[in-house]
Order: sequence, then C-alpha cells, then structure tokens
Amino acid sequence: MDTLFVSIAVIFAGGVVGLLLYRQFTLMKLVAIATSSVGCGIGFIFTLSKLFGQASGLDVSYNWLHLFTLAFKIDSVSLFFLIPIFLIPPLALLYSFHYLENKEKQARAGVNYFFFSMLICAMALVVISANMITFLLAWELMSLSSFFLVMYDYEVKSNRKAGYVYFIFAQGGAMMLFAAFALIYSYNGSFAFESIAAIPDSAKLLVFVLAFLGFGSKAGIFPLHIWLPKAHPAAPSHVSAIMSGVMIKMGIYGIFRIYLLLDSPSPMIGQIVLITGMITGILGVVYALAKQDIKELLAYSSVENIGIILIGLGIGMVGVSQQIQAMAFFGFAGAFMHVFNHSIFKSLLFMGAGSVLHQTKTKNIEELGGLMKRMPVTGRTFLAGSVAISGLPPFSGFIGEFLIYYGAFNGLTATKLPYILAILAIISLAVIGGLATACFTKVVGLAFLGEPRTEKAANAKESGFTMGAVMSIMAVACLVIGVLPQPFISLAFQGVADIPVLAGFNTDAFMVIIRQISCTAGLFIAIFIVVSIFRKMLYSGKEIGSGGTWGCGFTQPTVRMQYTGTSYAAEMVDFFRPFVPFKDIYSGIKKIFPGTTTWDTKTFDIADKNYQERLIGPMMTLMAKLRWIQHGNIQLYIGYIIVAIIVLLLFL
Amino acid sequence: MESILSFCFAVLIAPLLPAVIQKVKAYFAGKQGPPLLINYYTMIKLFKKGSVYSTSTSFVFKLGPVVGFTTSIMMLLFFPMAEIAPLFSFHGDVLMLFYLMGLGRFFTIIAALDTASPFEGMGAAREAFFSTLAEMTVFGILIIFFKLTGSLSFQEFFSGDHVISLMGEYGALLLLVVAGLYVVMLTENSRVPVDDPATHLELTMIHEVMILDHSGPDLALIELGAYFKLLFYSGFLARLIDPFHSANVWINSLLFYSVVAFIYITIGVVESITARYKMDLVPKFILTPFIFVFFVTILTMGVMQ
Amino acid sequence: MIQLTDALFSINHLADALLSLTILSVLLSLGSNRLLTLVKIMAFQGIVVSLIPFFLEHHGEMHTGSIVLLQIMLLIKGLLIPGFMYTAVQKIKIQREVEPVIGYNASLFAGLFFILAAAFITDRLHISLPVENDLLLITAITTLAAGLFLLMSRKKAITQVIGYLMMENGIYLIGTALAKETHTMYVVEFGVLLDLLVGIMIMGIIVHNINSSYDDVDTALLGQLKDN
Amino acid sequence: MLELLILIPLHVGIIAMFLPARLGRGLLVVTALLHLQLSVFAWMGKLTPQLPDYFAVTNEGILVLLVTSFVFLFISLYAVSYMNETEISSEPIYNGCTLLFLATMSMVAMADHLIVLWIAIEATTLMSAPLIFLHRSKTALEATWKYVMICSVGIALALLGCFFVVLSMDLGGVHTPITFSSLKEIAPQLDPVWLKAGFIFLVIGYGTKMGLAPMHTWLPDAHSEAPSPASALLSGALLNCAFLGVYRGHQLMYQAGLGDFSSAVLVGFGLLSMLIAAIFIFNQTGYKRMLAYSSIENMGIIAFGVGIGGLATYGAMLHLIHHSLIKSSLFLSSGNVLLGYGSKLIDKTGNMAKLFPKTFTAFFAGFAGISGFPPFGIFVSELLIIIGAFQQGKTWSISIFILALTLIFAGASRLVTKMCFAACDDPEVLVKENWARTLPSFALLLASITLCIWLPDPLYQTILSAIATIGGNI
Repeated sequence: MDTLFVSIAVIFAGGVVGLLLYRQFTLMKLVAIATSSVGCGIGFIFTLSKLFGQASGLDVSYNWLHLFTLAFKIDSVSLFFLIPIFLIPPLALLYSFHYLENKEKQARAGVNYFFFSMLICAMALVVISANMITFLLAWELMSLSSFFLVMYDYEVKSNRKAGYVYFIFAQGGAMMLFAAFALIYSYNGSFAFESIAAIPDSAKLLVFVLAFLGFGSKAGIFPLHIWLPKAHPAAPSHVSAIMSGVMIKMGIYGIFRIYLLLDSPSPMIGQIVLITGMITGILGVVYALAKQDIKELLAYSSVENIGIILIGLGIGMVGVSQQIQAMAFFGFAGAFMHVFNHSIFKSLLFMGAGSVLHQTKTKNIEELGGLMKRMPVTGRTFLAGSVAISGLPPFSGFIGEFLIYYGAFNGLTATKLPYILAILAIISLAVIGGLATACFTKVVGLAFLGEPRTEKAANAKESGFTMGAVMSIMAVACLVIGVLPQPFISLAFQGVADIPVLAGFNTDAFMVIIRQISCTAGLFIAIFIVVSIFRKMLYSGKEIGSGGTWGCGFTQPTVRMQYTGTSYAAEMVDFFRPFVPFKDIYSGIKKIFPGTTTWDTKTFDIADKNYQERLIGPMMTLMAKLRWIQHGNIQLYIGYIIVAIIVLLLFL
Repeated sequence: MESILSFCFAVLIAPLLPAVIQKVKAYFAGKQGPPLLINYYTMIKLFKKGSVYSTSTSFVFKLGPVVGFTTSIMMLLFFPMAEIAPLFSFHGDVLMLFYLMGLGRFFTIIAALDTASPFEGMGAAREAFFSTLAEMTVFGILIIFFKLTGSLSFQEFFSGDHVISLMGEYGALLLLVVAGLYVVMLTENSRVPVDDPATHLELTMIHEVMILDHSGPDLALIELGAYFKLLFYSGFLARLIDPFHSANVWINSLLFYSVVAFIYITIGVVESITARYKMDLVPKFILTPFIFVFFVTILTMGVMQ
Repeated sequence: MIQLTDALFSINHLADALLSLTILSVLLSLGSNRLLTLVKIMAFQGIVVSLIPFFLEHHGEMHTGSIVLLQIMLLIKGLLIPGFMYTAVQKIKIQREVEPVIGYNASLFAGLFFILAAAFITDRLHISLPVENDLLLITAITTLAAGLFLLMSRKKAITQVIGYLMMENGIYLIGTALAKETHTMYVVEFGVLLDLLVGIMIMGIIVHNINSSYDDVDTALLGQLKDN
Repeated sequence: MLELLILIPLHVGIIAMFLPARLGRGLLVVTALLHLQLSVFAWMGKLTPQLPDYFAVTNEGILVLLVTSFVFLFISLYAVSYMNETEISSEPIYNGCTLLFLATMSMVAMADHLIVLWIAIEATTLMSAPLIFLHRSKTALEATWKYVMICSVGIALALLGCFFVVLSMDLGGVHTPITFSSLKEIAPQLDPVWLKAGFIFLVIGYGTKMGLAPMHTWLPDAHSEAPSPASALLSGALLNCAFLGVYRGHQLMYQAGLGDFSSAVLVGFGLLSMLIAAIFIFNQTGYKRMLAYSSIENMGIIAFGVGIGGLATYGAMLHLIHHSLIKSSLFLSSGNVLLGYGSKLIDKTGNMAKLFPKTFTAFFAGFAGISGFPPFGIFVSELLIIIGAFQQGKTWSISIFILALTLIFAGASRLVTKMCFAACDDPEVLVKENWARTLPSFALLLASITLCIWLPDPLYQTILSAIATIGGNI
C-alpha cells in the first residue's frame, strides 16, 4: 500500500515541478513528464504484482477532522482499474512533449502538467478509496483538475462553454452522489463501504438510481452525455485521451462499485443498466456518425463505448439476478476487457486526431483528406485504432465485445424479460458494431484518404517524434491484444475474481475458446500474408500504370467533388431521424442566372436540444420574470418584510 | 482429408455457380447467355493483366482486395459444406467470422473512399448502411440457432443431436429464418432487388461502384472473394433446407451442391422477374426479415437446449 | 390586581387621554403633507409617548432611575430628534410631500382601518393576555402599523424617517403595554434610546446627502440599484 | 476584562477618526492584531466579563468572535494597500468606522442580555453605514439609504420580538434577568405562544441583517457599493453576527421545547434564500452583486443547517467559519478586479487568467471553495448538511437544497469563467495587482484549507459545545 502512496506522491511531485519550473520550458516538460511517468511506473508494477499475487494487507485508514476516516482498500476491481490509470497517462505525457510546443504558453503548460498529475492522483485515489468520504473527496478533486485541463485553450469561446458545461455536469453529478451517500448514511450511520449492503432493500434501488445518475454524468450515459462532445474537442489532445480513455471509466467504476456494495436482490438494477447501455451505445454511435468534427465524433464514440461497457455490466448484473453464472461472469469480464481496450484505442485515436489538429489546425474532416500520404505514422496508427474501435478482429476491440456477446448468448437460457433483454443486447451490439464500422470508415476514408480538400490538409507534415512513437506503441498494442488475448483476458478475469457471486467459476473451457480465437486471428494473418505475396507475384514484372481516378465520364474532377462526410452519413442518420433532429440550411436559387448557393445540414443532439428547449429556456424565462423581486424600490422592500411577518404569524 | 478436399472443391466451384445465375437470366430474356465457364476465363484474363492506379490512392487501396479476399476464404475454411467437417471450428466461431466479414467490408469501403471519387463514396455509404441492417438479422438468426442447439459454431449447428434443418424439430419456425437468411444473402452479395450487378448507372450502384477503380489481379481478388461469399451464404441456406441425408459422403455432396445450385437458380429467377428497389425502399426490404427473425426469437423463448 | 386597577382609576383616566392624543397625532401625521408640520407632530408624539408609562398603573412607584430616564427620554424624543429633523428639513428645499404612493385621504382611511384592526387584535389577545388597558394596546398597534404604512407609502426620504420614528414609538408603547415589570436596567433602555438617536442622525445625514446629490429627497430617485 | 475587546477598538476607532490616514492604517493593523490576541485569550477562558449581567463568553459567541477577528486582521492588512490605490474622500472615517464596527461586532459576539444584543446589532448597522457610503457616489448613497432604512426597520421589529420574549416570561411567571444564560434554565416555563411570536420577530429582525430572503433586499446593493474591504467585512463578519442573533433565538426556542417550530422557520427561510440567490446569480451583471447573492445563499445554507439539526448543525457551524474565510477572500480579490478594470460589471472584465494571474488564482480558488470543491472546507460542511438532512428524513427540503445548490453553481460558474477566461473588450490594466493585495486573500483561503485538513481539537470541542445547546450532535 505504501508503494502505491509513494507512486501517487511521485506523480504529484512531477506536476508540482511542472508548475515551479515553467520558465525553463523544455526542462520543465522533461522533468515533469519523467517524474510523473516514473510515478506511474511504480504504481503500475505494484498493481500488476498485486493483481497476480497476494492481495492481503491492502487497507489503511487515517483519521480526518475528528469525524471521518480516510480509508483506502484495494481489491481486484480497484487493481484492474488502476491498470489504465497508470498505463495510459505516461504515454499521454510523452505525447505531450511534442504536442505542447508553443513556448508562449509555457506557464499554461506548467499548470497543465500540474493538473494532469493531480488528475492521475485523484483517479488513483478514487479507485482505492474504501469509504464514501474518501471517495467523494477524490471524486471532486478529479472533477476540478479535469476542468482546468479542459480550459487549456480558454481563448476560444466554444472551449469556455465546453468547460462550463462540463463543470456543471461534474458538480451536478457530484450532488447526486452526495445525495446517494447521504441516503445510505441516514440508514446505517456509517461511511464505510462495507456497511452499504446493510441498508434496507427498499432503499437500495433509490440509492442506486441516484448514484447511477451521478456516476453516469461522468461516464457519459445518455442523456447525461452532452458534456463529452463539448469538452473533448476543447481539451488538448493528450488530455482528451486521458479523459476519454481513463477518466470517464471512473464513472463505470463507480457504477460497478456501488452495485457490488449494494448487493441488491432487485433485478431492476441490472435492467436499468442494460437498457441505458443499449440506448447510450446506439445513439452514441449514430451521433458520432453525424458529426464532422473529428474530436467531437470521437467523443460520441466514447459515449457509444460507454454504452457497450454498460451493456456488458448490465448483462453481468442480469446474470447475477438470474443466477446464470456464465452470463454474469462474461458480462462483467467483457465490460472490464472493453474498459481496458477502449482506454488504449480511444487514447490512440484522440492522439491521432490531435496530431492531425496540430499539423492542419482543423478538426473538421470535411477540410481534410489525403493525410495518409502526408502523415504516414499518424495515418497508419489511426487506421489500426479505427479497426480496433469498430470491434473487428484481429484487433483488440473484438475481444471485449466477444466476451460480452458470449455472456449475452449464455443469458439466452433465461426466460421472460431477461431473455428479451439478452436478445436486445446482442442485436444492439450488432447494430453498434455495424454503425461503428460506418463511422470509422468515414473518418479514415475522408480525413486520411482521397485528396486533400483544403490547403491546410495539403501542406500537412508528420508530427513530432514522441507523438508518432506513442501512437505506434498503442497501435501495436491493439494488434497484440487482438492476436494474443490470453494474458489480457486473464487480467480481466483477475479483475472480477474478487466478486463474491462469481467465486469458483471455472474459466478453463473458455480459455480454450480464447486460444482458438487467437489461432484464428493468426490464421487470418497468415492467409493475409500468403495472399499478399501471391498478389505481389501476380504483379511482378507487369506494367503498373497510374492516372486520375475514373470520373465516370466526367473529365474535370476537383477535390471538392469527393464524397463528403455529411452525405456519407446522411442515409444512416436519416434512419434514426426521430432521435437525431437535423436542419437543412439551403440558401435557394433566387435569380434567373443563379449565383453561389449553399446547402448545409446541421444535426443536433436530441438531449442537448431538449435541455435547451424544455429545461433551460423555460427556466431562464421564469428566472427573468422573478428578477422583478429586486425591484429597486425601498417601499416594496419594506413591504416584503411585513408580508414575511404576516405569513409567519399565520403559522403561529 | 475430407475437409481439405471439400474446401478445395468449394474454392474451385465458387466461380462456376454465378454463371448459373447468368444462364437463368439469359434464359428468361430469351438469350443464350455466356458459357458456364465464363468466370474462369475472366479470372485468368484479369490475373494476366497489370493495373492502373489512381494517383489519389495510397496503400489502403491495394489492401482492400487482399483483406476482402482473405475474409471470404476464412468463411469457407470454417463452414461445413455438405456435412463434411470444416477445416477449423470452435465454439463461438460464428461471432468471429461475421466480424471478420465486417473487417473485409471495412477495408473494401476505405479502399473505395481512397479513390477520391464522388461515386465510390456513395456506394461505400450504402454498403456500410445496408450491411449494418443485414447484420441485425444475422445476429437474430444466431440467437435462434443458439437457442436450438446451444452452440455458436457452424460445425455444431449442423451436427450432433439437434441439427438445424427445415425437416427437423422446429422446422416451421425455421421457415421464417430461411426467408430472412435469403434476404440477407441478397443484401450481402449485392443482388437484385437490393443492388443490381448489371446496372450501368454509377449513381444507383452499391457494390460495383466501389470497385470501379480496381483493375487486373486486384479486381480478380475482389471478384473471387465475392464468389466465395455468395457460396458461403448459399451453402448456409442449403444446409438449412437440404432435405436429403445420406451416409455416403459423395452422394451427400452431390445432393448438397444440387441444392446450392438450386438456390443460385432462384437468385437468377428473382433477378429476372423483379427490378431493383428504389434506394429508399431498400432499408425496409432489409428490415422485413429482421422482423420475422425477431418474432421467431420471441417464439423460441421456451426452447431450452 | 383588580383592586389596584380600581385604585388608580383616575390616573388611568389621564393615561387614556394621553393615548387618545397619540392616536390623534398618528392620524394627523397620516393626513399631513407638510414636512415641518410632520416634524412638529412627531415632537408632540414623542413627548406624549414618553409620558404614558408613568401614568400607567404598574409603574406605580417612581425610582430615581426612572425619573432620570424620563428626563433623558423627553430630551431625546421631544427635543433632540425633532430638533435634528427640523434642521434637516430646513436645509432641504422641499417642504411638502408630493405624489405619495397612497393619497392622503386614503391614508386617513387606512389609519382608521388600523385602529379597527388594532382593536380586533387586542380583543383576540385578551384570551391569552391579561391586558389591563385596551386602549394602550390599540394605540400601540395603530402607531406601529401607521409607522410601517408611512414607510411604504411615502416617497420623500424625510417622511420615511418620520415613519420609522413612529414605528419605534409604537414598539415602545407595545413594550410598555405588555411588559408588566421592567426586567431591564435603565442602562439598557438608555442604550435603546441612544441607538435610536444615532440612527436618526445618520438617516438625517444621508437625507442631507441625498438632497445635495439629487436636489430632492425623493426615494423614487433611489432606484438605480436593482436586478430587473 | 472581557469588555476590552469592545473598549479597545472603540477608543482607538474614535482616535483614528482624527488621525492622519497613514497613521490610522497602522493603528488599524495593530488593533486588529491586539484584538485577535484578546479573542484567543477569551477563547482560552482567560478573560472574564466585568459586567456579567450583560456580557458572557459563550461557545457560539466565541466562535463568531474568533472568525470576525481573524478575518478582520487580513482585511485590514489588505486595506493598507487598497486604500493607497483607491480614491476615498476621507480615509480616517474608514479607519475609525471599521474599528467602531469591530467594536460593535465584538459586542454582539459577547452579548448575553437580550436587549444588549439588540443594541449591539443595531449599532453594527449604524457603524457600518458610513463604510458603505465611503465612495460618496449616488449609487453608494442609495445603497446606504436602503441599508440603513431596511435594517433599521427590521431590527426595530426584533426589538418587538424582544418585548414578546419578555412578555412570555411575565406570563410564565418567571423572574430572572433577561440574559440568555439565565433564560436557559427556565426556558420551559416561558409562555409558548408569545415565545413563538417573539422568535418570529427576532428571526425577521435579525434575519434582515443576516440577509435571509425576503428581507435580503439591502444586501446586494450594500455589498456592491461598499469599498471591497468593507464588503468583505460585511459579508465575512457582520452576517455571522446577525446570525448569532437568530441562533440565540433558536437556542431559546429549543430550550423551551419549541425547537420544531423554530427549525421549520429556519429551514423555510434557508431554502427561500437559496432559491432567491439562485434566481439572481443567473445572468447577474455585477460581480460584487454576484458575491453578495452568494452570501445570501450561504446564509441560507447556514440557516438551513441549523434548522435541520443533528449532524447538519455541525455542518452549519463549519460552513459559517469557512464561508467567512472564503467569502472575504473573494471580496478582497474582487477589490483587485475593481481596481484593475475600473468597473463592477462582469462584461467589462475578462481574461483575468492572463491579465491578473495572482488575483485570478485567488478568485478562482475562492470560487471553487465556495462551490464546495475540496480541499476547501465547504465541501465538508455541505456534505454534512446534506447527510444531516437525509438523516432527519427531510427529503423534500434536501431536494430543493440540492437543486438550488446546482442552480447556483451553474449560474455562478458561468459568470466566473467569463470573468476569468473570456476575452476582455478593453484589456487595459488600470492598477496592477501586487502581492500586498493578493496575499491576504491567499492567507484566508489557506486558512480554510488548513481547517479542512486539520481542525484543532479545542476548536472542534468549541463547536461541539456550541451546537449542543440547540440539540446538534454528531
């Protein structure tokens, strides 16, 4: 345990150094990155050794303010979530070395490193805290530090708005958690996690719903997800990588943790999680498809993946309540696996997007194109990440989804509602998979392939060394996990090992399947190589010509004639029309000899739109009306006092 | 050994069968039609050629055909043609294979987008959309099969105690499944009424437009891949409806491939007597079997294996 | 207790007269629009209100302390405060209240209504309260209500000060009416008086400043700080 | 000699009125130090009142006194530099009046006698009125007028409340001095109806001063127009003193067995204040007004916590301490903002992060603190209040409480991000920030952090004994 605190201290020290040394820009970056990374390294080694070793003596507590104890405890679930916390940040930090290049913003970079390390520490503390007070403390620190990270480029108005929206959702979510925990405390008078199970069953559902809303606002469940597509584009890319790759998983951790602690017999909990997961997953990917801002698209894709993870958790929870051990085990394990995988490929994709943004100064895929040739490393790694996130073998994304599928198929032995839920889960996963493919073919195809649509894209160059190196590492990791999944799956299995209901579940049979998957992936790669060689042979010694793309008879093609992202997605988005409101803005043809005319399609987030129209709008109107109270007229003010007295005297 | 032979035979016969469709269509049109071996000639011709690549393209363009071909080969490797065990099989392989097909699609699509052509993107978008819809039906079918056999592998679907067959236990239910699978086959293989491989207007194409810029051996790989895929789907259908069962491997195979040929003929008939749908009707067409299949999944709730 | 009341009937009679005078001054102030007149009425009311407790039955015995207090109170309420307000009114040019929020006739009717309401409340209070002198409580409540009414219905700052003063008088009378025995040392009562005096002085200074800033003492001018 | 706490600032204040400004400033700081020292002595029980009829050392009083004294010290340090930069017609009046103000506040904190408490609270109004008027602008005049009038009317009603309490003694046939310490013993004998009526008037009266809605109307005006050190004093010290008045009323009610009634009243006022504050914090145009409404909100939270009882009482007391520290720090920072931009309007400010990094840090940290983020103490206090409310089963109240908190956070964070990060239309720095004007803010924030990490045991005990008198426990 001490090792872990040492590592947290070292990470934090790295941030403080960043703050103190900001005048020496390069030195500061080096020292801050190195120190924090070393801290993460210590923590990572500790985590791995504990995950596969003896997990005893892992709880400590301290007194705080006479009233509370700060308690920390590590179990397999915490350890599993510690892995991405210690694994991804060093890579992101390394990436930031070339990403944060602007020397004029050196002070800001220092602040950025400070809050970055604080975020890592806070996340680590979240997963190891063992009572509600400690948890909330770490949780709030996490929200606060990530807010500052989002506000890095505060000069841009939309970024400020993003930070603001994030702040509100973070605090609103925290309030829900306050309420949930306070409700627990009101039943048993204890802050300790262990005592949560003791509250009456009738209260458990309410507690869970409150906590689910609180954690869900961090994780990005629909309809509490609207901060993600705002905050992620606003934050610098290494921050988006961490926030999307690791931080939103803290919401998942919270949901899972409170579920475990409540130990509620109610089947409602699993059903709520599962249904939310399906809605979140499908709508997340549909919105991702509709978006043209590459980082916004990735943010929605995170929403989608949160949906997938929640489907996994939901399958597990339904499995527990139906007492189908296989369903429960593979649901949870799949969710865990996907947490781990998503942390890698989503970080990779955000870093790729950051690299593109860094070079071209635009995030709009309609302004990009042809980057594969200009930024080969970024392009290839992004391609790998895209395949992985679409859940296609032989990359990592498939493994997690396979586990969830497997859990869901095992759940088909149930009857009634759980059966239908299992069916829906499987079909949602299929739909999500298909749409994710569509979504990421769009990004890769439009941003990286074809011809550059603007000057900015045409003049792009490959990004700095550290950025490329980090992305390559992650891309390779995606492939390795996909081809050789056994050790990583056993990581996830270790993670769920401490869950009481799953005790004694035998995974040997499944490990055989995993080995087969691994072999099949290998087989696929082997055939692929053979076919490639075969193709090479066919072409050897032949004439290879090159020319323009066949324009179907049109001889004057321009780069603007390329298919656009909006058109690419239009048909699919239209299919989900009731959930994806959109508006066509057409300037029309007005004169006999038409001049320039424009056509623009804007899609809205239904949650965002409804918040605006149904919630914020009326509330603002009401508040504006009530502002009449402070009228400026002293006679009226004295009147208020008298009215107050009269009203109170009526109660006498 | 049987498995290897079966696989080789499937690979060899795959290009032959689509010619049957062409023959049927020619018959309906009152023409003689191309020779049955036309596809083999085409392949040989294409393999002999070189290629012209668009200056817009990158390595992804060349990757597309290879990945597409490889995934199609994988399907045949795992599918038990004619009651003969496939070369590879494991519990859960269906999931992996359908996802591998997704991978093939992924690369076909981005290869199309790599050309910077306005038409190919259009085809790619439709491909992505329609196959997503078809995938829903496929997974619905997998759910039913899992309910019926308790397994997740092609090999296990058609062997052991609970063989899935129209003649078997829940044959009546399977009727709807067969219809669904047939539509999926038409969709996934870009046949009428979803797509028309013989159309001449790029704006209305799906699959054909995506491969406009491929030529020579690349095009050959794509075409071969498409033949394999069609064979896989019709084989899948044939296993469901095949009413004959014989202890002799040879007779069995013969019967099986005649059923397959029958399916090809029906495709030809369908293509001859229907026109392709308007593009906005296609999603409805693809979703209809999903409704069937979903209905069947609900019906199978009580079934326990 | 009843015997004592009977014995002091004659004194009570005098007290009733004083109370009637107080109500009269209240009604006058509600109907008056000249600031100087208002100040004079307040001086009168101050003296009357200061005297009332000493004509009530339960203040039968006079201590040295209470005599001193009476002198101080007379001095402050009858002389210092009115004097101070008099100078304030002299310094500002505006001599009369124009356009009150509620007109003078209506104000007078309101005054009458307050008396009725006060009588009603007093009647109700009899259930729980052994009040010896109904008129005292009626007067007190009327004065209090009228003070608040002036505060709300008049726009000139100086009239508001007068309203405040009248309200204080009302509260003082209620205190006198309700508290049978003084639990307080005179120091405390002196402190209350001092607060009142300083309060009025500060208000006077502000009124003066309002006058020099705006050339008027109309509180309608003081409406810039608002949130709507 | 407990009364020294009143006498020293009183006399020094009168003297300072006639001394030159620079000397007066020095005197201010010296007196503040001396006062803090004496407060600590009083806390340790080393000082006994000479006039035990009127003054006493009580736990809640000493708590308020310590906070007042502590906050006052840093505000006076800040004022030294602030007054250099700002144009104030007569600085001796500021120096004198703040000291007199301190004297009256100390008197409130130590008052044990019902009427003495009233006198002291009324005196705080009178002594602070000149502070608000210091800028001598028309708006300052208006603010002062409203402050004096509304508070005077309110407090006059509190006097009526005092009379009712005395009446309830008479009716109960009790004969003791009307000090809180002696009333404590005989509280159950008091006449309940008149005690309730008395409490209503006390709450309305002192609540006016404390800024409970709907009697809060003077507060945003006064806080925004007063010079920043004075606003900081008003918000950080004066409101607590007024709260003490309400608290004592509640105490009496609790001891008389009428705690339910007074709790309900306090909860109602607390929630109303928070909702009103939420309404006005949204789309607020002036940052000092925003902070003022935030004070209303926090007073509402304290009233709510005290009303809820149990664990929430402890939370309310912590909230009182931390709110004073953080809010005065915020007002001090807002003084720097005012000096720097020359306007109280949020629209005229912007990009503080770049233009005034130190002030920005203090201001934003203060904002985070007041919004309940750790490591600032309000995190703990709000959590305790929420927990306490759930424990008491007040589900509806707590729902409104949480809703209001969220609304206020949403409103305030928008304005604060705008001030700190949005582009500034006219990025001309009138007065540069310096350490002399930022260190006091940081020191106050640091105090809040420190108290959140480590609460000294004596302080803890003091709070516990204070809340024990209204049935608070942990």
